[in-house]
Amino acid sequence: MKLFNYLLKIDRRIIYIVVGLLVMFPLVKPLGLGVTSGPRARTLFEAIDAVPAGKTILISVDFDPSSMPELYPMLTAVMRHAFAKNLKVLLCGLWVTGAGLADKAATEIPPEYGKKYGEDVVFLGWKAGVDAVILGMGENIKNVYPVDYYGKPLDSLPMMNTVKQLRDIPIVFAISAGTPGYQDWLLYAQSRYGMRVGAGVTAVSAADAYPYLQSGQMTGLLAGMKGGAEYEVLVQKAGYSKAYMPAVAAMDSQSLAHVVILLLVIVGNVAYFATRKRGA
Amino acid sequence: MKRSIPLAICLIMGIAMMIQFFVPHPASVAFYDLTTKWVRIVAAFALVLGTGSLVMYHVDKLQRRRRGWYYSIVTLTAAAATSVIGLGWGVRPGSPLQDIIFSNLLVPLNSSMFAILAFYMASAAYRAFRARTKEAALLLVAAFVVMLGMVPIGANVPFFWFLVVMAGALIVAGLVTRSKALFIGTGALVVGLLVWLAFSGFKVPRLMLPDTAEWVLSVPNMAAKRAILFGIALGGIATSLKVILGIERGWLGGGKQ
Amino acid sequence: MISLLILLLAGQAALLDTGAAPLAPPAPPVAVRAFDTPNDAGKSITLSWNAGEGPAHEAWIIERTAAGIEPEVIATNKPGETGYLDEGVKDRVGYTYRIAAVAGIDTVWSQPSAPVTCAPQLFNADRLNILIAMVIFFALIIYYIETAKKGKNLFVRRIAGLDAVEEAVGRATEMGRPIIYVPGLGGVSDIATIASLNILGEVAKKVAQYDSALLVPNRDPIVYTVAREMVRESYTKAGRPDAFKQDSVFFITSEQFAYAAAVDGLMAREKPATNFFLGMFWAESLILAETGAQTGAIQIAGTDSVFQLPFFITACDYTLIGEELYAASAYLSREPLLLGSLKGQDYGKIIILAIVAVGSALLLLSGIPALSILARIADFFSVR
Amino acid sequence: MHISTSILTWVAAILTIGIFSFLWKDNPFYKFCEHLFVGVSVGYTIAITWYNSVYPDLFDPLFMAPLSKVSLGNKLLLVIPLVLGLCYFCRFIPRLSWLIRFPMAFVLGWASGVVIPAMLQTNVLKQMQGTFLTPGIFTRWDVLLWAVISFVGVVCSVLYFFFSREHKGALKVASETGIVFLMVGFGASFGYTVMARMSLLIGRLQFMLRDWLGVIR
Repeated sequence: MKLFNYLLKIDRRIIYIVVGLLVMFPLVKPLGLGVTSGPRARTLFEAIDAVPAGKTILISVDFDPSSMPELYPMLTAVMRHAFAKNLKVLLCGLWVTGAGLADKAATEIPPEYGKKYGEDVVFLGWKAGVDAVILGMGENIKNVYPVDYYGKPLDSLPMMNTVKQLRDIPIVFAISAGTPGYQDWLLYAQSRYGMRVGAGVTAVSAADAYPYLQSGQMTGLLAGMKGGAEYEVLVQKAGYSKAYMPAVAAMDSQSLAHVVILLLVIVGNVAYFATRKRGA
Repeated sequence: MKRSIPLAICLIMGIAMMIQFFVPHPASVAFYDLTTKWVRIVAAFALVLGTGSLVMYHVDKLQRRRRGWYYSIVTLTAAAATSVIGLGWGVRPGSPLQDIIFSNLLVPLNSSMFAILAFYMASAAYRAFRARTKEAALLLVAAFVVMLGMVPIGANVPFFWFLVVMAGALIVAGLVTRSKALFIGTGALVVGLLVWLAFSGFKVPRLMLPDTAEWVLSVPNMAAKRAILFGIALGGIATSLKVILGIERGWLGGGKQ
Repeated sequence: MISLLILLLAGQAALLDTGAAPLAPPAPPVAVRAFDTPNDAGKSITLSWNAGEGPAHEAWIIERTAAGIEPEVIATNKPGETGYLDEGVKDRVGYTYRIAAVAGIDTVWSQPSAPVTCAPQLFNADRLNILIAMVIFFALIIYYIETAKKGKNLFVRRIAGLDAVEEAVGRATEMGRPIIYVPGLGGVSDIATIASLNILGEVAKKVAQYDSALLVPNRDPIVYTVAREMVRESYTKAGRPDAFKQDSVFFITSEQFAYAAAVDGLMAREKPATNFFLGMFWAESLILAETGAQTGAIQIAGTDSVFQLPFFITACDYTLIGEELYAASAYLSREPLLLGSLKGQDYGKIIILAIVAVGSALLLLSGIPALSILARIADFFSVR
Repeated sequence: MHISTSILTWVAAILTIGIFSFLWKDNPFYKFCEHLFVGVSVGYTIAITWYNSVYPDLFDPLFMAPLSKVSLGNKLLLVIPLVLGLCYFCRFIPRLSWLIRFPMAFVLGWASGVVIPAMLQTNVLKQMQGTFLTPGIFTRWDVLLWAVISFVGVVCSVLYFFFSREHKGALKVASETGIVFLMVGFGASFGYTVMARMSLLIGRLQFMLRDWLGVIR
């Protein structure tokens, strides 16, 4: 029983070091565990894959840089999928702190597929007022965004002639780290303009999205970094992209981290129950 | 007078916004837009409250030279510098506020604050998360299923083997503690596994961990979250109604004037 | 003229080749209906029509006329779309519409629709269900608060957690070690903080009776002042106003993680017998619960933050889950406001469950063809 | 292994190390970073609030815009939120501190009035509609089973939070079933929260190893 007492008295810093090393190791030397895609990611993938070429999909960037590790890979994976299928991508955002991220994606991803700004991708930028923005876009996008994020009038962008209002857009993929986020697109865009709403969320709020999936309001869900990795794998398997997949690269560490937490709980409990019977 | 007018404002605004929800008339829509803009403006001024008390707290700490007063200098200068840079050179991405301060100061600090929580999680997992009660044990098992089911390592692990490991842990715990309840629980689990094995023709059942995790999320978790949603909604509505009708006056603050 | 001839010949030639039926003109649309779009802010008319029997057509043309204005084609629809929302109209002006089915060069017009004027509505009938729900629930809350105010005895069951509270305070007295009560990191306006302060009052009363030590570290200055008054009042109620120590309730800092670290230090130094974590908590709940568990203290937590409950449940001996915290404070304080809204919410839940049960039964019955009308019940709960 | 040469990446890396040093021991470097964080986030909020709401919604239309763009009537209307907003400043003047009740009353009244229908709409009616058992559940045995289990789960979990009657007899069985569902629900949230914290840690380590030290791709 001395072992159990020792186990319980281990200094927390040793645990920190063990966890730190175990999480860092696979980043340097990947274990290659591979990622399998779940049903929720496939539903979203099939919904976007079914959009006919030439049509436009809307991506709403509603998160800030501190949720980048979980949500940014989703943005790049969906954009690569859309461009590989010759879909046009319209970007907007309900978080002011997300504007920089959408701008970064709108400049880095299109060149990979030879797509030009204004013809294949447009970033509308951020506007205050959540419901007013969505409802406004439902009636006429130009009323809400007379100019795009870079100050160019929408009339000068050829792509915007094919997209006047939300009814012209089959699906919106809302990537949200909280509120405002996918719930606002469900509340205002889906019920009123019949748009299909897919969502990408941080892992913390994933469990709370299931009531909306069950009621049929939502078309697919990507949860946390794992959701991003699932979509990256789907896009790569379909031959749409050969780009580096940051989320997949992190999955080995994620696996190891979860196993570590599991073992820590089990060992901790066994040691606790052992000493509790004898000791206190 | 100092109480009745604010209570009257609160009552009028509350009732007006509730009625507005049901009236699609353009006048009502205009009222909604106008008040929304006003609230956004007034709420922006509320920032004065938060910032004001923070600044006063640190200035007071500085004047009294209380322990760690020099850190207050850091906070005050950082707040002043950032707001001056932000107000001076604008907030459009590409401005110094966004490119330098936000991306290289705020983001690393903010995400590092959350990242160290992963370490606290690990040490709490080892030293605090105990299956003291059967509810806590059930919670931990459900957490294990979800955690393993969500990552590649659990992708091709049959749920059957997971339960076998759980049964093993229960047996060890049972032997160590000799608690009757644990023996009954373990016995039931082992019998259940044998029946399941028999049913699937003595081959390991094909149900994989990720599918089990998906089931845990979309059936029991969904039902529980929906029940909690009802509770939160009814609680929120009751509180808001009490605020509007002036029954709940906590926000008026102390003092009887 | 020649071009027309060639066209005709080409048309005939095409026919001969494919042997298709002669290109008869398409059938005009039927049942053309135009009505003021309901439940809106006016300035919009909804059109709907059905395709007539007969050969296929390539498109619909929608034409609008009004008294004294030239007829004007406002839209062309693809064959599948037999409806249109016309939002380019003014209120209180009579409009009539005609729809045409177009195939090649033939355009066959429908009968003009009856004249229709549009106007904003004063009540959105789609939201009637929300209005009914609101009225029911308001009635419940106000009724129970009024009955509670009249002093009528409203029964609230004793929350199991309260026995744990009593037992924990008793344990601290036997062991002669202090109790640390953390009223959460929320502000005065948070319901969980108000509930926590009510329970603090009760705990302080017991502490005063048993004359054991109580420490209340605070993160919010306003909560700190209210907590101090709460504890002083409890000591006087317990008949020992002199035993109240001024510095047992104190303010530490308003920064989240600094507060958590300071309370950890307090726990390590004071080695309390019992820790209470009741109120609003965020990510620092982990740090508090873990250090507390290390010191071997009995820990009782209570919060309505769904994200922190899992950690408290596994790290503490007893946890008041969400609304149990409110029920405990209502039970202890017997305060009419809390009792009234708690009872109102309770019966609100019963109504929700009753409707869900009855509704499900009826909807299942609607599976029988004869009763299929019952299926419309579900629409009553849809939301627009 | 090509270490980054940009000063800004180095600053970000040093601040990350500063925050992580709290794991070892609370130390001045950590205290500096934490206080810097509080200061920078306050300054950032001030700048963002000015450019995204105070200036475009109040300052520009009221003071800057010519009468041609914003009519006198609208300008007078804007004076009301301005006055209400300024009342917040009285918080720090002891004699006038009761004035902050006016803007609070306005915002609290508006928010309470808006939240009640919205909550009923999204959290009550929509979720009730999702809970109904419809004939559609008879398509397959597992769809039927899960639908019934979900239905029982919602009913029992709600009954767990029923306080007007002692939990005896049928109510006791219902609340004990309810707690099982609640615990599984909390377990799911626990699992996802662990995943989220780990993802953020991995994100930080990827920054340190890739952008700063250049050890990985």
